[in-house]
Amino acid sequence: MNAQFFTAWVEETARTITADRDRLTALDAAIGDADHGTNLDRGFTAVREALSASSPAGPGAVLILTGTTLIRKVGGASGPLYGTAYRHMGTTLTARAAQAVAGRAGTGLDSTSGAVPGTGIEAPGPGTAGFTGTAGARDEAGPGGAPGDGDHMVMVTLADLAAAFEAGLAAVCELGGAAEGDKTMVDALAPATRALAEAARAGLKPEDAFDAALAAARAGARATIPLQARKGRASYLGERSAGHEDPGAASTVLLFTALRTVAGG
Amino acid sequence: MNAQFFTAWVEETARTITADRDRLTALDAAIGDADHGTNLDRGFTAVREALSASSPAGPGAVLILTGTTLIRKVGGASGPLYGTAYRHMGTTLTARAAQAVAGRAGTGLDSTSGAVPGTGIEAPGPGTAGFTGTAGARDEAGPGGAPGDGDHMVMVTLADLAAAFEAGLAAVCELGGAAEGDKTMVDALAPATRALAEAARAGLKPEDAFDAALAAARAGARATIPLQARKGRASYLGERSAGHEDPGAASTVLLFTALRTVAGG
Amino acid sequence: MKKLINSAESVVTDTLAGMAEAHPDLRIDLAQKIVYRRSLPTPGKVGLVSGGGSGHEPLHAGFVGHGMLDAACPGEVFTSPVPDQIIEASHRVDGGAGVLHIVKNYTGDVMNFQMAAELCAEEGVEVGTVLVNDDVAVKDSLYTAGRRGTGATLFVEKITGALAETGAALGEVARIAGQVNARSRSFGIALSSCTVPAAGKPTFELGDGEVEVGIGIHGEPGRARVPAASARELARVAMDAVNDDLPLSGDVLVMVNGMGGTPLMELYVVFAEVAAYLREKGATATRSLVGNYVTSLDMQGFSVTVCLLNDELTRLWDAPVQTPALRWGR
Amino acid sequence: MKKLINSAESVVTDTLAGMAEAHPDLRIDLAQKIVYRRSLPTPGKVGLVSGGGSGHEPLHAGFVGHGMLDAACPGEVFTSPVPDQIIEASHRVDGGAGVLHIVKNYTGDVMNFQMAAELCAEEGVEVGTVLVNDDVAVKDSLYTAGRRGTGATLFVEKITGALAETGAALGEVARIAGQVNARSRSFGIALSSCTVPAAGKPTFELGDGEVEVGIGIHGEPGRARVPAASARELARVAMDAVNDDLPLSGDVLVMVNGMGGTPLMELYVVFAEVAAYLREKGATATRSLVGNYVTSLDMQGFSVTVCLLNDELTRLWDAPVQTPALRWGR
Ligand SMILES: Nc1ncnc2c1ncn2[C@@H]1O[C@H](COP(=O)(O)OP(=O)(O)O)[C@@H](O)[C@H]1O
Ligand SMILES: Nc1ncnc2c1ncn2[C@@H]1O[C@H](COP(=O)(O)OP(=O)(O)O)[C@@H](O)[C@H]1O
Ligand SMILES: [Mg+2]
Ligand SMILES: [Mg+2]
Ligand SMILES: [Mg+2]
Ligand SMILES: [Mg+2]
Repeated sequence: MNAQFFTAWVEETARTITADRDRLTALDAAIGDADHGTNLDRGFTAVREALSASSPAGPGAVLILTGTTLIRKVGGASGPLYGTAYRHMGTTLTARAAQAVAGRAGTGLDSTSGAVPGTGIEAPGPGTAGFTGTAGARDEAGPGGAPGDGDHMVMVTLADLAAAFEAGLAAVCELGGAAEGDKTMVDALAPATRALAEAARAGLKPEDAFDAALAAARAGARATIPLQARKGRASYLGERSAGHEDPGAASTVLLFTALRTVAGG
Repeated sequence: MNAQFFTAWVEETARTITADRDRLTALDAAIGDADHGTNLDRGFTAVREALSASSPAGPGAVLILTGTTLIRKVGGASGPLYGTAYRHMGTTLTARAAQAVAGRAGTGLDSTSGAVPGTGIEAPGPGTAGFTGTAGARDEAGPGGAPGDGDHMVMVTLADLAAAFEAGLAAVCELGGAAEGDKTMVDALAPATRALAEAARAGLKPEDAFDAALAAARAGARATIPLQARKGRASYLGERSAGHEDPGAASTVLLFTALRTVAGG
Repeated sequence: MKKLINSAESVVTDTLAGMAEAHPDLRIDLAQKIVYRRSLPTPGKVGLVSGGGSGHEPLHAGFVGHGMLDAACPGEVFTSPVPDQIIEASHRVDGGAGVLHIVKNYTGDVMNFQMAAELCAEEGVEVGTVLVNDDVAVKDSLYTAGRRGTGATLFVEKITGALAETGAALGEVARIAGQVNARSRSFGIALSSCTVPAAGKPTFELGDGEVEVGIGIHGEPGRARVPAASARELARVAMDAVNDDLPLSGDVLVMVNGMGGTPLMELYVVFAEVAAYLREKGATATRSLVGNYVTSLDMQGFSVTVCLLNDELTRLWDAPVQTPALRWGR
Repeated sequence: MKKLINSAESVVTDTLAGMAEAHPDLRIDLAQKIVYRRSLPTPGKVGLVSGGGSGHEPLHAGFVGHGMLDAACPGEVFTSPVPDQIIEASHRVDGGAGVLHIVKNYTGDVMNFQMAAELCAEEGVEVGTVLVNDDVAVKDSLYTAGRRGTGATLFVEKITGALAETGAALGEVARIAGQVNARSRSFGIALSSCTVPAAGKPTFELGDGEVEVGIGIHGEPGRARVPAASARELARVAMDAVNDDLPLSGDVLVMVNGMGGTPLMELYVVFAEVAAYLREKGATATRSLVGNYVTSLDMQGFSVTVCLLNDELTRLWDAPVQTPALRWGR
């Protein structure tokens, strides 16, 4: 998977968000403030423009630009959360690419950051979590920034992508403080990430791995329906939040739908 | 017809206004501001209280108190108009009673005021038209005021009543500036007054005279439906005022319905 | 109908009770339904009395205070006050220089104020009257009750109030009131009807794709029903109507007024369009108001009122005012 | 949906354009969507920045001016601003004494302001933050995002603004902001939903005989749906909720706030009931506001916010303020 692939993924995500905008907003109307579809559509429209304006060189740069743009254009809860997720996915890919290059070149680059172990949701390595990421974003997203320059030299493996999702998930949990079962996007993102890591370990083909991740995301989103929300706006409703699918979990499913679509096969 | 008769008439009018309140308001909603029934109901409720609190001694005093109370409690267009009508009817009856008493007693009381000639809508005699009537109302309506004291000694004839209606109609036209055909209460009041005067001249029984007046009022009110309003709030609608019955004409019908009811037979 | 009221019968009194609690600067006679400035009369100052049906809040009671009205007489909802209220208020505010009645041109208001004025005169209170009739939606012809008084009432009350505060004589105060009225025009558009509490249902029904053009401030249906359109187009409809009647140029005072149920956000959107329209015509909105000032219960929609300024009017508009609903300069 | 807008996409920018036309005392950056006082920064004065989703007008932009905010950052409708806006505004208003961010407690607002604050700190702007969370309809527990920030935001902005105007240090300004928040509580009731322009239909549907109790300011459904009732009963529901959380006594500042589509008349009716309730509890509304201040687009309904006063808070509340929506004392 190269930069084209990631660009195609984000663009396909943008397309399906636009297509599903009103459904997402309707879900948010039921237990929130009726803007989730509008928010993401505005953000991903800006992402599309940003990507075509600057054509980032590597997979990591594509995702960092995506995340930074979402942070800059969406607002609300989903902007920082999705923005942070993409940014951490991007920095993870970039770091792993640098490691791979370093490995090939035999140089001794620091390898502590980026590789987040297992499927846990601990905070990622220092310097990548939380809000200082925004500062980094400004530097990294621009053309010619130091980090990310090397990553177009290396193909992203399924294991890399799984690690990236793990980093993204961890950052979302850190920033939003949500755990699985709180009826948020985490309820779709966490199982999908686990499925992807599992598939990578099992050596599955990307299409099959993405099928598994999408199925897990869908199941996770569906499983939010009976839950009572404990984070975000829906938590204000108390018991009345039960019986509705979480809009953020629903939009997370679309990320995996798009991933499956661009993988083809 | 004595003071009891007039009290009964006003009370029956109040009853039917209450019963038809919502219908009158609905008519006003179509071409006005949806308050005509509420206005008159508020006013006639106050009238009922005023009549039972002070039991005016003569027919004229009953109507003067009715008019004054309407002016003091209704507001809007219909308050001053109906109030003025009743007040002028009352002063007319009082004046004619005084003349009758004077006639019997052989004294030379001035007879220029009160007797309004014909069925025309000219202004009544000096001192009775317009707003100075309010000042008079304060004096005359109170118990023990000089005018009106004599009128309980004399029975009101149909001719007296027709003259009173003529005076009331003239005062309404003077105050509101409306002519027949302008789509106002005048369109019911004027033909009913004419019918009453006609019946009096023809020597009809009261019941038959009131039947004729009521029929004329009804026909007059119905005839407002196709008209375009030229006075009051409905005139703002221009051509759109056509196709609706005028609420004030409709409430005027109720005065004559009540008159017919209390006449019995 | 859902409203924050206790009953249709008590709504005016309950409103006044709330005003009395909220505004210690006012003195409110709940029995007579009259709203006064705290200390009255001001010797040598012309007293300013206005009034009209309730349901237009903050008009008029919200404009009682320094630099504006001395007293307001609220009638029942959409029903003019009765003469008793006006007479009582006029007596109380007369500081020896006479009283000006500011009356919106409706048959009921005109008759009740006129009755009161005649009695005041008999009782030794000198009364002048200004009739406000700014609404260009109604043609001022023999075939109507004449143009209605709407948004310009606020302009008349503010500017006249400022002049009265200087100790000007009744004739002069009445003159400026008439001048403001003569230089002002309004036009309104409704997105929904209002619901009169005692009636319990909307005065008229509008489809989802329709607006009512040329409405007054009593839920009277307007002159025409047209398809809903953008703020830009509706602002243009209103401004064209005003401009056709009084060509706009130079410095103007402009109010974009909400009908009671329209949020401020939408009024600002309309105001941007109105300001652009004025620039197109070579006029400039040097003074402005945006908000719900002359309302029609819970109606959604707006009206725009424009007054051609001159130096004197601008100066009087800028003069200090301290009322519940309008407050600046001190 | 009928609204006075040009398009759902442009509504925030169009609103700001209208504000710029109407309020020459403000300087509005339309591209970045930031509303500033005309002359900035004030050397030695703590800069006050607030912001949040649009649709709550006049909050926050209507509270920019002397004695209140230095800048406001409006987001899209019901969507918090983005960090870029807040960072830019914080830089501009920093007169060397640091900047206080006044943030309503919503996940989105908190995260975006926090991101901005971290970057400001890195860039050398000292930033303090106060979180407003006054809405007792939400239990502040591990099982929620915590109490929402609603009406008390106005109190925090006004009182903190007055203190900042005296040249108090950032720590002191932040302390008073926290104190106002800690002493304030709110509760809201809706008679209708609002309609988000981009959504095009009401966020929730209420039957004719129902009201939604415990609503926020984003059209989020409330805690419960109950039968419609009189203003007296609804005021009591709201005040009981407040009083259960913060027993009321002594002098209080109270606001009866409309949700955007509720006319002033009804708010005064509610205020009369609130004042009576307070008296019953031995508390006195020595300061008050009645009007549409912290709104939720075109929603019909009200919220009540109470703050337990002390001498310092009363003095700061009374201090001069000169903004589009709040103005007194000079
Ligand atoms: N603390 C949180 N952690 C993770 N996800 C959250 C959190 N709060 C909200 N979300 C997600 O964000 C979604 C709402 O996004 P959106 O409607 O765009 O923002 P807002 O709630 O500010 O209007 C929710 O459906 C939920 O999935
Ligand atoms: N100038 C007028 N002359 C005679 N009758 C009038 C005039 N103006 C209005 N009316 C009558 O008054 C009625 C309306 O009364 P009402 O609704 O109580 O007062 P308002 O119009 O002030 O709301 C009209 O239907 C009409 O019959
Ligand atoms: Mg949302
Ligand atoms: Mg009427
Ligand atoms: Mg009326
Ligand atoms: Mg939102």
